[in-house]
Amino acid sequence: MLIENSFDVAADADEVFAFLQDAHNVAACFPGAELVEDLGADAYRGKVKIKVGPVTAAYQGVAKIVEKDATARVAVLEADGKDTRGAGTAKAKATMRVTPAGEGAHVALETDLTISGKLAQFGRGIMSDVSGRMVGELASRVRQRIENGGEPPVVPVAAGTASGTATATAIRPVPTAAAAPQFTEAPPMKASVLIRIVLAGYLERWAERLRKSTEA
Amino acid sequence: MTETVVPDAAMIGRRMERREDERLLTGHGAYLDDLDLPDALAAAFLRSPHAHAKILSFDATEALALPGVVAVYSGADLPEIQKPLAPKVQHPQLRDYPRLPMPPEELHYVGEPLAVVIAESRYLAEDALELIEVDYEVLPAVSSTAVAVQEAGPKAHSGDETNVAVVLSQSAGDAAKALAGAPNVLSDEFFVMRGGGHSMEPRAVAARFEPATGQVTIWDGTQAPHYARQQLSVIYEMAEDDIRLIAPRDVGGGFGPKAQFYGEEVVIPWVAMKLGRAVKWIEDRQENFITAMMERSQTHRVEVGFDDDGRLIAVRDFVEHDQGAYCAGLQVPSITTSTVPGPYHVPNIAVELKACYTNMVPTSSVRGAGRPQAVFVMERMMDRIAEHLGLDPAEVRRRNLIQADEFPYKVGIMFRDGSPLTYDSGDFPALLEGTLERIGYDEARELQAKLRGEGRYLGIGLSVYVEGCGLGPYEGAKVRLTNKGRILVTLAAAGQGQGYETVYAQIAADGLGLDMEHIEVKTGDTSRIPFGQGTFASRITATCGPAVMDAAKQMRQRLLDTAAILLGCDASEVDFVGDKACLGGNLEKSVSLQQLAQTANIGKHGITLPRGIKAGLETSSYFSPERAAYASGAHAALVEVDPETGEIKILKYVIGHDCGNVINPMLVDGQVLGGFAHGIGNAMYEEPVYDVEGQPQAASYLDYALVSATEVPPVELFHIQTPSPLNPLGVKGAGEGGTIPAPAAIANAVEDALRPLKARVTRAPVTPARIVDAIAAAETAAETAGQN
Amino acid sequence: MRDQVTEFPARTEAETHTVSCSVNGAGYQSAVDPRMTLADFLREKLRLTGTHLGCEHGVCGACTVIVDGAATRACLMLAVQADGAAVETVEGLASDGELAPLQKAFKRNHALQCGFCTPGFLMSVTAALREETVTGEEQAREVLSGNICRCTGYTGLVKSVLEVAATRTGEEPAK
Amino acid sequence: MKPARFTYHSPRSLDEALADLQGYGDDAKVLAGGQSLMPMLNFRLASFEHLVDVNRLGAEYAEPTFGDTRVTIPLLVRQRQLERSEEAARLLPVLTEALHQVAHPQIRNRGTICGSLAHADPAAELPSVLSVLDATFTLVSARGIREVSAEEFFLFHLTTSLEPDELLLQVSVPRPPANQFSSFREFATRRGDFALAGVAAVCEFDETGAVSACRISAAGVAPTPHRLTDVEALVTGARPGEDLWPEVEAAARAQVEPTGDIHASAEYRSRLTGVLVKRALTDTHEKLEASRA
Repeated sequence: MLIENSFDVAADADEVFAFLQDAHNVAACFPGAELVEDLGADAYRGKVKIKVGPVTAAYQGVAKIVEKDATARVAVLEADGKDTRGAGTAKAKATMRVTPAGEGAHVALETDLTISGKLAQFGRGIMSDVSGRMVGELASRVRQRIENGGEPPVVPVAAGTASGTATATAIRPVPTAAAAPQFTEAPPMKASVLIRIVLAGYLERWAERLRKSTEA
Repeated sequence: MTETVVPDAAMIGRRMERREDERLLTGHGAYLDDLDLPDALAAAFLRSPHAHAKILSFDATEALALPGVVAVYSGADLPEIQKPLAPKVQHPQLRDYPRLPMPPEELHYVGEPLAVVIAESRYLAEDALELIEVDYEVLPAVSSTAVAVQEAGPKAHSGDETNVAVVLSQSAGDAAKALAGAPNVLSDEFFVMRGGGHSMEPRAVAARFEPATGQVTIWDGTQAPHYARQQLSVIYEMAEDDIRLIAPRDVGGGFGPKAQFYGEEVVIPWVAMKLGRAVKWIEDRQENFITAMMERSQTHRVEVGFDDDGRLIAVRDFVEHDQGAYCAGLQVPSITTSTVPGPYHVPNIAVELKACYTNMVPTSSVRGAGRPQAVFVMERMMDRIAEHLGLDPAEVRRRNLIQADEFPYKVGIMFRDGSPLTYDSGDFPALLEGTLERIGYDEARELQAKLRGEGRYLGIGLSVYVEGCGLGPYEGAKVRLTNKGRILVTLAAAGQGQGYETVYAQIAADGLGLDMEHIEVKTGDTSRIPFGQGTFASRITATCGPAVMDAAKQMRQRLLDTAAILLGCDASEVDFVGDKACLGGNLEKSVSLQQLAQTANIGKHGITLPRGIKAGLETSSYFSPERAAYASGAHAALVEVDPETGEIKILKYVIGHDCGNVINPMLVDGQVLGGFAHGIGNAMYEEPVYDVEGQPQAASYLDYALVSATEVPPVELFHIQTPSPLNPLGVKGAGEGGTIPAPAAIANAVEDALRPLKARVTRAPVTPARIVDAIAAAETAAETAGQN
Repeated sequence: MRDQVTEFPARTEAETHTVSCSVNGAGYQSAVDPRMTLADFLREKLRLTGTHLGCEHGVCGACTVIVDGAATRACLMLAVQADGAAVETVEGLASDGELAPLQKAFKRNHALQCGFCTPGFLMSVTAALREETVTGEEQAREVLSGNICRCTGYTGLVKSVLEVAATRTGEEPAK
Repeated sequence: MKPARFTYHSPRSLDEALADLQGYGDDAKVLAGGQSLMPMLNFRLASFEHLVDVNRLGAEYAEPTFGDTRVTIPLLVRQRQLERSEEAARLLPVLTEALHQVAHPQIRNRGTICGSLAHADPAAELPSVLSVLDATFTLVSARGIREVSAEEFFLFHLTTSLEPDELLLQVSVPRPPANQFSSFREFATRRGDFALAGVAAVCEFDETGAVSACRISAAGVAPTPHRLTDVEALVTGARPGEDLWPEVEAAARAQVEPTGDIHASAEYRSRLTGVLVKRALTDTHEKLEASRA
């Protein structure tokens, strides 16, 4: 499965290429990836966890930069891992090509991904979406990190992670509770009380009020 | 339903309810996993996740440490049984690669077993599978015949120079010359997809070793128990009598894949012997999807030459056949090559088939076995000839059909049984005309024309076929009077739902002149009858039937002779009334079956037998047909296609079927209708897709569509009976005829419907998405043509 | 009974739960591994082997049983979830050796061949005919569509559903 | 095909359930109807340290309520139960229509509405239907409660905005106005299969028979239920009819980017979406006409 992705970064092409040469940087940007050991000679032992809803696969293996051309700004990375529960393997060959583009740089990423075993057999076409999304996330984090400098935001390992959106909607404390909930302790309020309220239509009315107030 | 022409038949030809049903309806069937083996350990196989890989290292330390795990064996741990599982049907030029039960070094398809875990339960065995560490070197995989035939492409077996296992050729006349001189020549390329057997009960094996007797008892959900035992006796280097192989009384469907012999069948009994414990392996559906043998995948490049009246002059067909990772047998490609000419006069024919190794699960017979592909190709071309000449497709067929007075008809090529392809009997025109009449062909054509005006797309598809069946070498039966005075008919053949307990009791009843209630039928146990072949190729009725009839007739004579001596009369004066042999129909002067058993079988300790009585009321018979018989049939489908969604609605379907004489019409109808549903699956739904890496992509019923009651249309079924002259019952096979022509009939109907849109159907199954894509392609082609 | 959750222990090795349920009217109690499916429970613990496993992912329907009146895939339910439930299986359909009308119809119409899928069909149709009246062939096929049969081509099954449904017309649907 | 080991929890109250979820976090999975989860467990595509079976939370979570302004479906309402509810058929006919097409009765008997939504298979019927019904998803955890819309709830294949400690407590939809008509159209390989594409449409019509408001969502053509906003804009203010369809189909095709897979090409799925939009809109319009006749 070939996944093509390209993006622009507001930084010098050589700087971007240098960034991508550092496996630590790439691992930090790759969703669900973790570098375990530097094996030397551009080889690393690492882990990648893929999670799509209830389906998870955790791959362990070795990634190696097999080709590096600083002049042409092309690098090829090969990674080979197997699922820790014996359910299959994953293999990726990623070719990165950085070219100057105006003020900044254009990164073309071509990933040839091969998944074997159960995940490949039950994908119902999902795996290509999942892989596309993972590479897409990698791209956006690379850009973010180069442009902003420093550490990338802490993101959970899941592909299709929920957190970004979830944090956008505020968790309301239990409506009847006057005080702010104490999350460190046991639940601040019996949820059953809350639910009885919900079922009694309280929340419905409450939500309606909210809606009206936002419309107003 | 026409009555049988077998003379003096009381039971043969009668619609009898089945004896098997009561237990199956009440949940008391005895399928392998239902058998009481209270101490049995469970087995689970570790299978290759790669289509082609070398095993670099294997470590089961963690798995072995898991509580409840009894043993883990890799292929390398069991070197004594790593012997080739021989191809069922061979060829002198076959470049064979040994198919080992659990290859210790190189694996050649996803799902190939490489280790087995034995544990206290299947749950624990599967836990242990996750703990086995294997390192693989992944090798390039051959994922289609298209890849296989590329000279520079990957090779299914490392180090090989070609993927072609063997080239099979058949010819009569001079097709090349005839094509060159033909006034009309059409050609096309057709692809038929793989498809599986999908018996509702997957495969299963259990075994227990009896140290006291040195015998191993094996329960195996196989279609061919004697064949399996023969293989095991060679691999284990054990006498065949020390291996008792039992196909359980109830096996949940076969359809071909269970007639093959697999590594699991070698490993499980061996491990049971090693451990001194009963061991049971029940294949789950996940395994079944990737390891049970499949069939069908072929690419045909066909050319037909014909005169201006649509009469065939020559057919030339180049076939690429997907053999899978190993050659489990050449029966399927071989049958394909001889099925191409079908029911038609083909003066010149040449078929060349390349059987190719690929890194997918090996192929072998699945209901239809090489025939649906050949019929698909020939019947698609019949329609193309009609289209080319502006003739009616039914008329083109009429002009080419072999006539009823031409039998026996020598086609000029060979059949897979080793004899010249010679149709024994049939009436193809009657089948075609009967089918046309019942589908209301002329009215359907009128309706089609009318609805086209309204933007609706009706199509009619026809398909006529001939099916070689009832193959040799032989099948046998034993008939015995038991000590309790009942007749026991023992067959080597094992059933998977065909109703053997009923059908063979019917035949035996006629042979014996006894009521069925005195007769019992036992099947599929190598300890009960020494020789047998197995249930495949729609062969049992035509081989086992005559054997049962003969053994039953012999037994009748033995019983009457014995009774005559006891009654002091001539055997010709004795006949049965109920379970008594009576002199002149007089119950006062009779001996019961039980008394006959008492006299001739049980005897009196040390006392001389009454004068003239022969000991041991047991007979046996083996029937060997001189060559295959040929069943035939015609299908007609009326469909409506929605060009927007590609949906195919089958509005009417007619099947004309000829399997010679019919033993039990209800069961024959069941065989045909069941086969038809399978055919609809092949025509429209079933696709075990593999990706370019050789990974199966449709390995569950969420992605692999088996037809349910809503997909199978009502069918009008009629029979004609042209008895086979090749066996005394005049019977032929009925198990596959429903399947064989269905993909062709549906594809013909769909293309017929879409003719105004010029969309082509070149592939089975034809799916909604492919229909819409084909319509779009035709539109694009028309636009391009318009621009030029 | 569920343990009081005061802390959150790691998974235990041999955790078992007690299941008490009625199967075909008889009471059973058994300790089970929570991951055991209802189908395996019926087959292995109770030795009611009429419930068959054909796919273990809910499509083929061979394992269909009736749980508290509703046709259910026994492969997609845990045995622990059947605690307190009334389960009906194929073994309970015939009474005193007399086949139920649906079973008789299956036999009469050759609605089974290998018989492996048959228990599932019987249970699905039994539940459906209690719930609704089936009048036409199309509806009969709908009722059958949640089960797969590879042998018969469904003709005998459709006929059986229609025949039995016809005798039920006007009858009060069972609770 | 046997599930891996897990610790089983069968909380008898919502508090217990939420405490379990909070305690076990990512290691726990909620088991409701189980008709999607159990196959994954059997295949060992998924495995969890802890399963929190919510089926015994209590009868109050097992009945839908048809309130004056909203219809509320708590987490234990089975699909079959709602499919057979006359009240639901009257108020939310599109839901009933779609439920008929979810797998088979044996699955719907056990499968829950909320479970199917939380599973978030984009090819499933319910996510797109609840999208067009303007549903509100109530997510509850020991930390509190929050409400999100369908757009906020469905994030990706099998992925929702539910945090590991959260439970989809209920889904509720506004009671539809009298001038609302709806339709669900899908096309699947076989009856009961996942759709190659599906379309749910809800339209409100004005006096003249023109669409005054509408929501249209496609299933099976994107990683989440996919709102066809361009089509909605096109249809709003128009009277559904022959002249509108070419534009509608084109807009629908343009707004989806499905993935091709072994069942159908991407191109086919796009075309099919267009066709189904047309058919669903025709159907809503016919329902309007029927109501006026």
